[in-house]
Amino acid sequence: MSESWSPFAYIVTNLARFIRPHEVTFSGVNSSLPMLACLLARRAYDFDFTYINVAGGVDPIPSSVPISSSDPVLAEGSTAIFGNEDFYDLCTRGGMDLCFLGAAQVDGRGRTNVSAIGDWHHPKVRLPGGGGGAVMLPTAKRSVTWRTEHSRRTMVETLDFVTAAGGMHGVVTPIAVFVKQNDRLALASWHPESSLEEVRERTAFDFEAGQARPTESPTQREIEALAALDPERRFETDAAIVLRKEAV
Amino acid sequence: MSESWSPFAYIVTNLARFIRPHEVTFSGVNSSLPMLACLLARRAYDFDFTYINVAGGVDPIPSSVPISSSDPVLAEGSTAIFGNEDFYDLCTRGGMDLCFLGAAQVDGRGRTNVSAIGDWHHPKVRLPGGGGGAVMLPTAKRSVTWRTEHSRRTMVETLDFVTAAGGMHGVVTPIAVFVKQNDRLALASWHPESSLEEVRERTAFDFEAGQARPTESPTQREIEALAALDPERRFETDAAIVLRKEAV
Amino acid sequence: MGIARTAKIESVAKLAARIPDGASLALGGSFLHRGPFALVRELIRQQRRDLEIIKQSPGYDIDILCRAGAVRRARTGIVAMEGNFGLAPWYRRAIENGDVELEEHACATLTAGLRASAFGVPFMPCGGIHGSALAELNGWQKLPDPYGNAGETYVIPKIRPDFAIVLANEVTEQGDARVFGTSHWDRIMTRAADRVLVVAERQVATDTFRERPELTLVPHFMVEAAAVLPNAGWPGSCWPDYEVDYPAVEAYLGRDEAALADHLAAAPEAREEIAHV
Amino acid sequence: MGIARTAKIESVAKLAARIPDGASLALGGSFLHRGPFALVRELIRQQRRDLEIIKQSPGYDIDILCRAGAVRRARTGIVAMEGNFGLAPWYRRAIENGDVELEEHACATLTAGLRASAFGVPFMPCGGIHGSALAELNGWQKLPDPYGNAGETYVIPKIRPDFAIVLANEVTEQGDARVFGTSHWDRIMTRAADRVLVVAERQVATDTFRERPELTLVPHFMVEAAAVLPNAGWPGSCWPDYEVDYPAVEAYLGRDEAALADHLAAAPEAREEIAHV
Repeated sequence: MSESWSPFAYIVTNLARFIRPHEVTFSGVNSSLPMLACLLARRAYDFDFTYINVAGGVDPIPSSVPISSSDPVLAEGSTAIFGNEDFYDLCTRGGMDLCFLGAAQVDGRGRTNVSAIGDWHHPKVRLPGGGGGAVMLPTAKRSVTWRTEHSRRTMVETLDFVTAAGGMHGVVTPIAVFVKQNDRLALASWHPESSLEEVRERTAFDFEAGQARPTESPTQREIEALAALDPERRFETDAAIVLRKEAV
Repeated sequence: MSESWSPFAYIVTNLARFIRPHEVTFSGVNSSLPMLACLLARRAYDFDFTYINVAGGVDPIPSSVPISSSDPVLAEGSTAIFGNEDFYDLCTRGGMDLCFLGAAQVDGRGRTNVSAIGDWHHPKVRLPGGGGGAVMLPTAKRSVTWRTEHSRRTMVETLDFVTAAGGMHGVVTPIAVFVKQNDRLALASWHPESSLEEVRERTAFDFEAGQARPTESPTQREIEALAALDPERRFETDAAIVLRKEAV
Repeated sequence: MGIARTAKIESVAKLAARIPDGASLALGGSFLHRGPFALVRELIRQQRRDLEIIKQSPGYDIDILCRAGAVRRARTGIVAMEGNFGLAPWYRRAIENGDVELEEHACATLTAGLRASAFGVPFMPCGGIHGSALAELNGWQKLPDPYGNAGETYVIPKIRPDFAIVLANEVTEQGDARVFGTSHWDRIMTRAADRVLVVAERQVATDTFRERPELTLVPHFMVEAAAVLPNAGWPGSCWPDYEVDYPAVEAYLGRDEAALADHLAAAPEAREEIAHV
Repeated sequence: MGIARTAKIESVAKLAARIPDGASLALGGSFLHRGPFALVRELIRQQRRDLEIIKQSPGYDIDILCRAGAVRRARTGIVAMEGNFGLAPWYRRAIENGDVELEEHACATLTAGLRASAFGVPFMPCGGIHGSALAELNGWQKLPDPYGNAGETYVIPKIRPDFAIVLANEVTEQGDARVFGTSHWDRIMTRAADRVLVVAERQVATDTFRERPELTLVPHFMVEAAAVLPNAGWPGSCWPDYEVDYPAVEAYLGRDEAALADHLAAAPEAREEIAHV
């Protein structure tokens, strides 16, 4: 079973599992995996939730799954256009239950760096920037991020720059799911093909793991939903996520 | 000629004469006379200007002239809906050239009271309130008001309450037109059937009148435009404006 | 938390029953135009008390609520019947008598307070105001520009109504609402309030909204419940469906108690109730 | 002062010629969607220099402008090519080399600065930000709530672009512009900027706008000039008219100089110019 659970499917599925009934859930730009997670949850779970996205869609019925997670096709079939000002305001006034927000580095307090590797003023790598992060992470009820690489350079003890603070509720990587506990990220579960030891080895910050165990395998409906969304594994191929590098 | 210039027509026409080419001119709620002035200017003057109103209309082509100056018919034929938030913001950011704003009392500095006669906390008469005044009067490039009664209780030395400050550019009454000069209202002209003496007699504040003379008679086009807007003199009858009371 | 896509249409009476005594209500529309007047009258029939009315330019709505003794506090910019009817007489009396407490605003200061709520911040800068006695009356504070580019600016405290109640032309079963012509301050009211109720002229198929989603003023997840009632804005207008019924407004203004009773009996939601029996 | 109802349609080249060296430009759209890209490329052909780019989520537009050396300063929230293309390579290099000065925002802080300008106030409160190093980096100030109901709130200084440039689906001869689907931050950009330019997919009869004025994003009196050019958002999308041309984006990303020249030559406005000769 676990060998069929690719790291790509692992991230999408575990992001989807953060979505709760009746909540308002948001996915933004540069966020293909959360976009797929929201669409997966619609198909795989027996509850209703409000899915709003950066294309202005509110519970849309997109005719196709776009490469760009801000593609206007994500507003197709929507009964309203809920634009950028609107969803940011919704978040700052406390009406956003779950936000998916990107990150390049995450620290043990769930803060993120999406700005620069190295010194901000003389960056080794200029990153995209945090988008909504600095405003949404402290104001959304829960925020969740994902990293397609789980390593000591992405799961860091000290961020090169604190783009956004406030603390992620959850972090999903190819090998692990973290959930906030007492203002720190704690390991909730690990990929069935990984282990607590591997997660510790590949994480630069300390974390609690008392409750942690192997991640529950994907349900048949989760598997089918993702297969329906990505029948030719185009997204999976493009994402090119590996469980672990050949030589770490 | 002057006997045909009713105080109603005098006010509408002189309000219209404050409108300048290419400017953005606004008329609001409770403002039938400025509404008529804007519509008159469209017909009588050979220049283009932007007429926006509280119904969201931008250069509308209303199919009829409504009793209520906030009637949605004032957005008929408009190519856009420029709603309340939009036109207030336009004003506060400096994009409103000419605002018509209501007043119950006006003082010599062109400040207005639209709140209460008597003490605000224990009013003899609770008035409507200033609507946009306190925000628009200080931020519009020019504001103009009108009073259907010209008396020492409307043109006052001391306002019962300062609803809005910043200074009117112009004030039109049944017998006079005032224009701001050095931060005070100065008499610009008087109704041909009135006189400087009468205006002084019926005005409680001091004013300069060095430039003042009888108001220029209405042009044929102004007369025709108003006749077309109010062919049955319904507005004129409803407004019931008199040049002077029988016994002052 | 969002409100799921369940069916949300109910009677005007049930909609009104969601509003408790003492609630603060942001009412949509302006003067005699696009007001959720059927719901306003239903609050009177249900004998609601101590309401706070928040609206830039109320008229008929606040007047009839004051006439029925349902109002404790008004937060308004300008109040009048408009048309040729002048002041709102029962509102005026209630203020002059001290029966109703007034927080007098400029319309834009009320909007600023609603914006603060909608944007999730405690205060909102507002242009103008300088020299107005409203600032001192309301205790509005001036702040210096911390960036040194401008003089002092007034900031208005957050205004968060318990309910926003708007009159829409069209609503879906799930509660999406759209408005034709100007929407006055309805948009910011729905973003500022804790709960949103919609009165609509008619229900249309959800696909109608899908074809032109740009016209939707409030998406379903923000709407708690909606009532559908043709002519719900009577005796006011609802563009482009109908105009002001001036004779009905004039009849309402009759000074005797029968005038109010007759007016309430003639309202469209009164006929709805009879039909529901 | 408003801009009268004169005919405002002109070529993309003339529209670009209105923008001087050193101007600050708020560009509409987001990433590869609804960007006024034809005008952006025309600025390169006209060898514009020292531009300031203001946009919450630029990508292709800021990248190609950096590639051409036209940018002095960027005020942005997130910059990427998106799709599967990752970072915007020439933008990245320009920042890393120090060729372009960056004012890094959260998207909502940029919006707050634009709102301050649109609302005519010197600063705008913005939720969140607490704990972000962006605050210190940008010198953003925290203010206490003068009404004592909340803790400290960050306020963002006013951002007033010289120009807002948006891509509309439809424009009238007089310059009214409408957009289908999301309008991103285009509305607030047009209210915040000193001057508004519109690039539109097509011109339609003014009566078309009169039939549904609620859809108009920018009324004519705010628009200085407009150009009409089908496919003006290429290689990005313009809903519902066309989708992203991914092969064209990929070709643009070719590292040699010919890739840029070929890309510019393949653009729709380049064909327009030939047609105009």
